[in-house]
Amino acid sequence: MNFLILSLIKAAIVAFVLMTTLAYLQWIERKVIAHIQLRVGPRRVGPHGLLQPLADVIKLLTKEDLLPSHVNKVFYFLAPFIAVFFALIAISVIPFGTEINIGSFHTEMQLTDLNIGVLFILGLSGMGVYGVALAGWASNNKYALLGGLRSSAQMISYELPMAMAIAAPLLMLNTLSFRQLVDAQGGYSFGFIPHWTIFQGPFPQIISFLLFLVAAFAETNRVPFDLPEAENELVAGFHTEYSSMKFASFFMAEYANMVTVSCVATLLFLGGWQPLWPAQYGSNFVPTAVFIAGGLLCLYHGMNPARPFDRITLPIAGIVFIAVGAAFLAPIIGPILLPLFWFASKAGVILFLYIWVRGTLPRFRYDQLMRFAWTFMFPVAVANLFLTGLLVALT
Amino acid sequence: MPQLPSAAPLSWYLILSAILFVLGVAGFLFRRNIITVFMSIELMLNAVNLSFIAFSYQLGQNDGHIFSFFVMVVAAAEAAVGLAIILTVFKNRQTLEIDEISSLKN
Amino acid sequence: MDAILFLIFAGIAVICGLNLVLQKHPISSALSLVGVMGSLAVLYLLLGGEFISMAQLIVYAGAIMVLFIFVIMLLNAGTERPSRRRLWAQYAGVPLLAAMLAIAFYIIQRALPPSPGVHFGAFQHGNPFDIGIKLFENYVLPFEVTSLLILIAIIGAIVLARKEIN
Amino acid sequence: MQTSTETLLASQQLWLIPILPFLGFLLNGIFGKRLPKAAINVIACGSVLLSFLWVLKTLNALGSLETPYVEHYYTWIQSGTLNISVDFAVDRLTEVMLLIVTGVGFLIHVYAVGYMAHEGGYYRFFAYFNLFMFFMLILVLGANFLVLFVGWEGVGLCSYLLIGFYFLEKFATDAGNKAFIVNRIGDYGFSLAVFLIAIHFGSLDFGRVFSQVKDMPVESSPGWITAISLLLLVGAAGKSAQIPLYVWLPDAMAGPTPVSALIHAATMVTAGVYMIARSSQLYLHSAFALNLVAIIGVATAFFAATIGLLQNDIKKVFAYSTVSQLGYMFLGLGAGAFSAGIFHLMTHAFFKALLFLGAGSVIHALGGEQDMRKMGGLARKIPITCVVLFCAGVAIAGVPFTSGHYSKDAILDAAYTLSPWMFWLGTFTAFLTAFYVFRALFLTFFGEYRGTYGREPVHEHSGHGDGHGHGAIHESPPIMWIPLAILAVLSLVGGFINVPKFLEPMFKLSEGELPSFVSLGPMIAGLTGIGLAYVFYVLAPKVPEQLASAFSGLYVLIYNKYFVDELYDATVVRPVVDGSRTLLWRTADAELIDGTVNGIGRTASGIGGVLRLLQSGFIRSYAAWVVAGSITVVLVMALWGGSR
Repeated sequence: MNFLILSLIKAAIVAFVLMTTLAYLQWIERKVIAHIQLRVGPRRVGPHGLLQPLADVIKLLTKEDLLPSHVNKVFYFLAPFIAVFFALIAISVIPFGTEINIGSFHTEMQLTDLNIGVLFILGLSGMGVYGVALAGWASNNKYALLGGLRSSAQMISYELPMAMAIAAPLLMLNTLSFRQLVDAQGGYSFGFIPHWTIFQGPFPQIISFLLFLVAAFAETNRVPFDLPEAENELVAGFHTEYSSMKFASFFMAEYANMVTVSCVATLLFLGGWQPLWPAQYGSNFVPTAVFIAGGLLCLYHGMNPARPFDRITLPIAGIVFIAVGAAFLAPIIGPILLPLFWFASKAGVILFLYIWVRGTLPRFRYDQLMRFAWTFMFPVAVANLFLTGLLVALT
Repeated sequence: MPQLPSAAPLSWYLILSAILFVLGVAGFLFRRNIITVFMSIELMLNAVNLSFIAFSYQLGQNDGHIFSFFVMVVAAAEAAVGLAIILTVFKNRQTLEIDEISSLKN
Repeated sequence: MDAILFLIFAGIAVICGLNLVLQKHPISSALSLVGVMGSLAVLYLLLGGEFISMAQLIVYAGAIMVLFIFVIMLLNAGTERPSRRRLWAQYAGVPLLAAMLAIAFYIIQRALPPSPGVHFGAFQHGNPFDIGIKLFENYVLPFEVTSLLILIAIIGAIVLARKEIN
Repeated sequence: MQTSTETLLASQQLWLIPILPFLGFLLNGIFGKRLPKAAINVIACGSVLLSFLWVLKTLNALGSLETPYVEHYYTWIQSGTLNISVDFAVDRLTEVMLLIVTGVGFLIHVYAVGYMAHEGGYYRFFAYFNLFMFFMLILVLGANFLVLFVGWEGVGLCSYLLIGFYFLEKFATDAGNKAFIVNRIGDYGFSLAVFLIAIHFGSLDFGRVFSQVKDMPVESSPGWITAISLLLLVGAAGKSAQIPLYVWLPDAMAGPTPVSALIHAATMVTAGVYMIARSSQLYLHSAFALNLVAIIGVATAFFAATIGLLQNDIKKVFAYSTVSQLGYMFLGLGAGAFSAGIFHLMTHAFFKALLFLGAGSVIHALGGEQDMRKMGGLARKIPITCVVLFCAGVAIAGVPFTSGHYSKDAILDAAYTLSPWMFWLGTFTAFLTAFYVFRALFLTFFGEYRGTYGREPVHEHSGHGDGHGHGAIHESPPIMWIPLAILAVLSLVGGFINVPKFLEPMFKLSEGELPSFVSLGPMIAGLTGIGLAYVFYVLAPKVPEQLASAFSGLYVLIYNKYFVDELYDATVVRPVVDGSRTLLWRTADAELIDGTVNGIGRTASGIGGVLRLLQSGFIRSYAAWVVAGSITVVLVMALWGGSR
């Protein structure tokens, strides 16, 4: 029973954190894109629009949920649930950090450590197609149908290169459990180059890392591969007919997928929570430094504010930051937070990359998209896998 | 009230596989849409896979897993070709009714 | 616990299977088949077949069934109309299937030795490592042959489904 | 040269020699339909020329072949102790053959370009031609009996294809079939011989077999060597048109003239001679077989010559003369003078090819006319052809200092040492030869023109003939007469190539003092023959008819070729045909086999008629049947203890 309770607690925590992340990811995206486009972005709701996500959630919940006529009701309702379900369940095998040891109490910062976690993720990403395809089909609308077909075709096509890109590092680490993957990437060659798969011999996995990123963009239907919701061609793609909460769940699914994919990339290629350089060179103090620096910045701006409002908000934020920074040095909490910090920062970088790309790149044409998948990604992935296998076999 | 065994005996798995297989046959017999018929075949294959896995559990060796793996591969190939055939049939006859496609007769 | 899990997922499988047969619309049938496959994957896990259950998800549910759904959407296959023609198969079907099921039960009950229940984790050789060893040591030739088969299937599918150029 | 012999020998790439024509065959055979004629010519002749040059290069590199040089390619059959591999070997004998085949072959190819210029199936013809060259070279190069046999069969095939080249005419296809079937008899003997060799020597390699034979004592050689030799002789007789298997060669003239020249005069028909010379060791160990060779040879020579006397078709005449010349070669072989046989083979290749090509040029000039009675007085119209043909004539007649003179002398000397009567018969045959050859030449070129072609523009094609309709009698184009000229020179001076001396390391020459008439006899005979022919057919054309009426019986007999064909027809062909018709066809096939098959078919269709009702075409009912069947099977197994 102890196991059950513990799992439930963990699940609750993870779910809460994830939901918040998703909501604020949205906010961050809007902010970043705004700044890329030399706009300010949301700043009405709360300081710097920090409460915008909350407002969005409330809006989506309270909006009228209208049901178009001539839709296949069962699947119309089923589709968003499928989508969000498979998107969220994937997080359950992702480890966020090392074991938590408080006295005699041990547990892992992870819901469950499957010894086939990677396969599990692959399977789920394969299942994720159904949500989109069904949504497109059930809403009985030619744009939606086209969007559904496109997205499912696209997901299927990009699943192959993605799987192969994943397989290459697995060959080097030969395990399928994420935790062991990260453990296998611990340590440093020459004392400072980390054993992450993109740096590690015999064959640094840079190619497969790039392949994985591109395929991931396609899997999550993000720009430049967001054909399924190509506004200018297909209104809004597969979720044209969806509104309010159902629409929100598709949205959530997309962002959850982004998070999952970034986590997987981190775990597979960037050595999970392994710090960037060894502890004896003081990598443990990086988070403290970062946070305290941020806090000091906030305090400075609080001292001579741009707007009267900042006089209150910024010092508070600064103090909070400094407190967090201090927490990293605390005896018990520090070792727990440290891996989290590294993991989160790496995943955050990739997420930022997503947003950045969305802000800058145009969209593919559909035939180009498919040709790219089959005539470039796939062969390159095969070659890369073959080469890796060869080198691994030789060493 | 009979006491539920703590663990399902192997025969349950086999019976489940039998039920699924029969359901597949039923689909084959009663459905008239080629695609559904095809899916019933897949269902039968799955039932057989289940019994493979169950047996290899019983025998304590994983050959059954290998067999069902091969079954999957073959099923994939079969699905690819079969669906292509269905597409062509539909292209030529504009129907998916399996009874309409009875020119094998005589 | 094992028994409960089994019953739950077996129930799902059977219900989905029934749904497959009873539903008039191919999409519904397809999705219920996906349900069957998913629950079977869980059952495989119970039986210790970790790799095979994931393969079930990836290959069957993730690829093959998506293909089916594709085709259904592509052909826009509607619900079946009641057939004009009554085949004897439809009359004879039910008793035949009943007989089949009965025989299956009979044989399973008779032929199977009384065995201890299936405990999760009792079977340890289903992990990718052991499967790989077995696959590439004892079953290399079949493996290669299947790869050839797939190649042939790809070519055949392309030849069949391509547009006639004329 | 001597120092680097090893390295040189290591890399001679003999395989190129046959492969080049084969490539030509592939190119022409596959793409020939689309290629322009020029390209076909270049491919066909070029490939042969290349292999000829390669032969020259190889032989130059190999230098004096005291010991045969063997190249091993791969093991073909490896069963038990028997190990048959695909090897090519070159020794002096092969060298001569290679030069003849590729050289003369090339000349004939060039000639054919002109001769076939207006024929249909142009590319087909040259494809076959190259294929023939390929197989012939395989035959010559093969280092064991099996490879030789491959080439043997291959040339047979090509001969069949080329004889039946005008497959629209019945007689052509018939001739092709005849050649093929008669050769089958010979090949049967040959294959038996090969089996025997494999059994007794445990190898088919020439080197190993003959060295084993050499070690055996000659006087007490086992009987099976004789058996092998006789069987080989059967094969050779079939291929080289000896009694009793010569009948196919005259008919083989149905093919285009270059074919007659290349296959049925110069190369293929000499394969038997080559083979016997090749296995001389075996024959030296069985005197009986050797004598039989000689007897068959001389008999063939004589009979063929007599038949040749009265033929009116110019090609037929030369065909019979070929048979008789081959008989000479066999006589030489049988007399133990293998080198003499090969020598005559070479000279014969020259002048007989020349004769045929010249005849072809005549036919070409007359728009396909082959009957000498419709010719005459052509010397002025086609002088070049006339000249070269007379060169060939004097050569074959054995006029002194021509090639035929030396080779024939060598043979007849050997024959005399064997037994005088053979010598005398051979000499008489030489006289006959000179007579009929010059008869043909005089009929063709002297006297008045008796034909119709060229008089009125419309001309009927006798048989095939070239389909180009320009009426006047005309000299052949240079591409045709230049090869003729070369061959003419060769057939005049070819005798100075002292082949026997060259082949001495392989076949020791027969020394010994011979009476002077032995060398004079043939010469005189030849000159007499020429003179007599001149008297009969130029001075007094009436004489032949009177003679014919005088010896009408003999005349009829010879004119009808001793009724040999009819004899075979009565004794062999018809019995076989009737037998197969009545016994095999009517009884066995129609009654037994057909009956059974039809019965089965009827039963099947009966059952099917019943089962047809099941096949409604509805897959679902099939499925229902399957289910029912499986249920029953499972039930049976379950209840009657099938499954535990």
